[in-house]
Amino acid sequence: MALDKNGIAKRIAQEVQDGFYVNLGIGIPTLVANYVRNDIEVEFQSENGVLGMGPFPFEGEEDADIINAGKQTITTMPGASFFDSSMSFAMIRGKHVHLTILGAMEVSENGDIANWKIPGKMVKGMGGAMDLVASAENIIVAMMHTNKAGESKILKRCSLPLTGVGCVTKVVTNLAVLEVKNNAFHLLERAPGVSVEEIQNATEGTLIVEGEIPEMDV
Amino acid sequence: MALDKNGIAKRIAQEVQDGFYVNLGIGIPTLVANYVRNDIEVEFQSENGVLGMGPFPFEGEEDADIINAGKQTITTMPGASFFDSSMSFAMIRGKHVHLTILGAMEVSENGDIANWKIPGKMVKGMGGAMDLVASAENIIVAMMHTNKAGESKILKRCSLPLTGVGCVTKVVTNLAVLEVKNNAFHLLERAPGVSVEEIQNATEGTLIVEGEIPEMDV
Amino acid sequence: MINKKVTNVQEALVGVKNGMTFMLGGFGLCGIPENAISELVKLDIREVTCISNNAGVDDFGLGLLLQNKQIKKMISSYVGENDEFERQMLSGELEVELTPQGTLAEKCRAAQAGFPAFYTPAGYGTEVAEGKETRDFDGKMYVLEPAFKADFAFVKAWKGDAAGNLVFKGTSRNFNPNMCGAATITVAEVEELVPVGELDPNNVHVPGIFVQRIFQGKEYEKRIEQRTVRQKQ
Amino acid sequence: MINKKVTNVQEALVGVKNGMTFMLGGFGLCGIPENAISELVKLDIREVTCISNNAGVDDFGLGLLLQNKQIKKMISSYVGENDEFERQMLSGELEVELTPQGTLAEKCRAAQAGFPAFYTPAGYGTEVAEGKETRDFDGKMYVLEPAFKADFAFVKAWKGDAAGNLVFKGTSRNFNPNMCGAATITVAEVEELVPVGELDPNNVHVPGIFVQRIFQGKEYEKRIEQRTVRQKQ
Repeated sequence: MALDKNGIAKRIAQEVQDGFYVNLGIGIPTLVANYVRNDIEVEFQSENGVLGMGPFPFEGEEDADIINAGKQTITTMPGASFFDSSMSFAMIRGKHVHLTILGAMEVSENGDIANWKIPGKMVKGMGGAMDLVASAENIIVAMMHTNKAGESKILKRCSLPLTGVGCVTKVVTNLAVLEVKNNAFHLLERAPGVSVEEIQNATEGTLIVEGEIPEMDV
Repeated sequence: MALDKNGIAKRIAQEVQDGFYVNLGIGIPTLVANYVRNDIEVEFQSENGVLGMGPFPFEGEEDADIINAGKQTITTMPGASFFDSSMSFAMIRGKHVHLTILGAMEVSENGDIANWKIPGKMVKGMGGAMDLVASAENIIVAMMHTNKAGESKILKRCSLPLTGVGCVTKVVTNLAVLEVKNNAFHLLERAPGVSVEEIQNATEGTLIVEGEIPEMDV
Repeated sequence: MINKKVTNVQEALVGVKNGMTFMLGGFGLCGIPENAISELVKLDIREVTCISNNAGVDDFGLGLLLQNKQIKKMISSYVGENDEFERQMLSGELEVELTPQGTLAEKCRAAQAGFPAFYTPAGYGTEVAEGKETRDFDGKMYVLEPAFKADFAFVKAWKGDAAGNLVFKGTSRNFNPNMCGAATITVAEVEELVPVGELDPNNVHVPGIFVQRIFQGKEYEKRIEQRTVRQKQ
Repeated sequence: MINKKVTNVQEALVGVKNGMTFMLGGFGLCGIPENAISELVKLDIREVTCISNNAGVDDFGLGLLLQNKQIKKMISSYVGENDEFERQMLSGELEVELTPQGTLAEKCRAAQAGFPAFYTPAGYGTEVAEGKETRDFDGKMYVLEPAFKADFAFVKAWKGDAAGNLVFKGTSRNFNPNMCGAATITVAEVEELVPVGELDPNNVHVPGIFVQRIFQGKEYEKRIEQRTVRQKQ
């Protein structure tokens, strides 16, 4: 059965390692924080200027001055810090953030990502995504494998304006975990009950399937 | 009579205007602070990371953590702030500091200044001087008109390695106040009792003398 | 101490004119200069270029200037929360320059710090880099981005003093410090103007040298865009 | 929270080797990493390149490494207070790269923030710019300066916590914040290691992400270079 958004987030959380500073994008990535093992030390950075984000505040304790990059009210953990935008992107551009998790409209087999614009239809802007994907060495994309019409978003070449080139290292979708290398998607895991054929059919880009493909442990 | 160091500082203090942020170099420039009119608002910046410097501390109140760029113990005025070196030079490079007063070994008629190195003999380093002279729009040099051997330090061309090119706007020496423009030193004022001839004789660079030259009011 | 205090927002905005370029601090609706924005609406200053990470929402923040069609051009990184913005942009009424967020911040900081331009990897290979100089350093490609030039910067701080020193709270800091001193005139509005000497010199976030005018703001709404909470168990 | 605390200076310096490049915070003797310097002398690490605004005095600070001939190359802006330094430099024993102070600070900050190089007006037309790329922006000339690359940065703060957050006092801040995260490993020594949660998140000068190791320093001498006082009247 294909994963829902929380399932995707749960699987991505397994990629978060002890001692990682992590930047979570808007949408599914935000949910990842809920599933990170609590026996490891991790700090969440939000590019609007906070390191050491905690959970959402209790009702009545929201503070308009303390939000994340999704404009959601948040709390901070002990050891947190606030800083300006320039310093925030110094952390990102300077590769001090170890892992970036973000959403995408399309990814391509050479690691390109598109997630900020549909020409003539929709423009939300790139926000901090272009800075993140241009600098991070470990970039995991959280996305649906296909669009609502059933068309693949895992492509040979992105059709939409790019956010970054050759930067995506891993993709976790509702159907599969894919590693991006050598100009191809390498199938690492299947969603529980989803067959390799289903994944192959939903993937327009080159898909490499080697050996037995295990099911995700989610 | 030629001015002493305090006389030079006193004359330069007259150049400090209401609302100016001022950076004072090591040596004579440091003395300028003692002579600024106290009916105007001025703030002193020191490039090691303080804005709003006050006088030296009272004996016994020195703090090793609060010094100026000359490594002297200082105090701060109400409204002062401390910051890092990068921000300090953002103030300088970004032209937020209005007036820079510094010493020199040589200046030339095109506004070049040399003050950091005598090849093979002495190298103190440029410290913040190269940043200051490259960015400030108002640069006043405090110096002796001649060296101990009586040779002019107010030259056609500097002989020592430069600190900055075409940047000096005014020179105040023990003998004269000179404006630097159009590739010449323009004599504005004489030290009390010093004749135009004496100044001319002590000046190797082109000296322009127009009309009656008043004595300094020091 | 050099006194930067002005009486009110009217005095603080003396000199704003049609056609100028403004920088405005804030991320979403967090840390935006509410008083300055209201006054710009009141003064009906038009044909302006606004440098601001976001464009507010339809009925608050810079959205108010958009509704009133005062803005000719927006330079932002994200505009997803504003329908009127998207409408004006897609229809071509509004000129829009979308800039990566880190680049936006650094273009401000470059202007503040006297750097003419800088090389950033952000946007390389995308339409953001089209027509711009690119360059290889150590095998990685970078895009040359020029510093911003603006007439006024409007920022909002938590506390400030008459010397122009500013202190921010939480994530309302964001772009505000980077914009101070990045325009010809920086206008700071503060929730609380404290007596000079009260701010700890060690914890001043923006030294007063970067601020030309400061005033005690009023009636802050500080609207929350996405109120997210958890339940007590 | 990611724990950066190490037990002592010995543990903090694990991995330092002959021939490495070190950054050291401080201006004059103000805010220098006294414990790290003492340990480098003790470990007798040699042939090192030191990036530090000054070189201490003959018998304190980096002067100790100079006396001991452990330094191959100094990158500094001002060395006027150190006779042994001047002697080694003029005799050619010591390689010296003199760099304008603002450029020195920004070369650190560029390394910290992921900028490969930057354009500065400082030094244009002087021997500092010889052999370097220069460029005109808006009629003013600038010199291209590359970011530093260093193996260790040694910084000293007033207070810090196990998360690596740092707070500085007075002008002992100077280059220390710009060097954090500008080397492969940043080692921070603090006068007071406080419990996590005690530092105000609004007033952290260096977020812990830029620091790999932090330890409680000891026996700070904090020597004053130029004791200047005035008399009470």
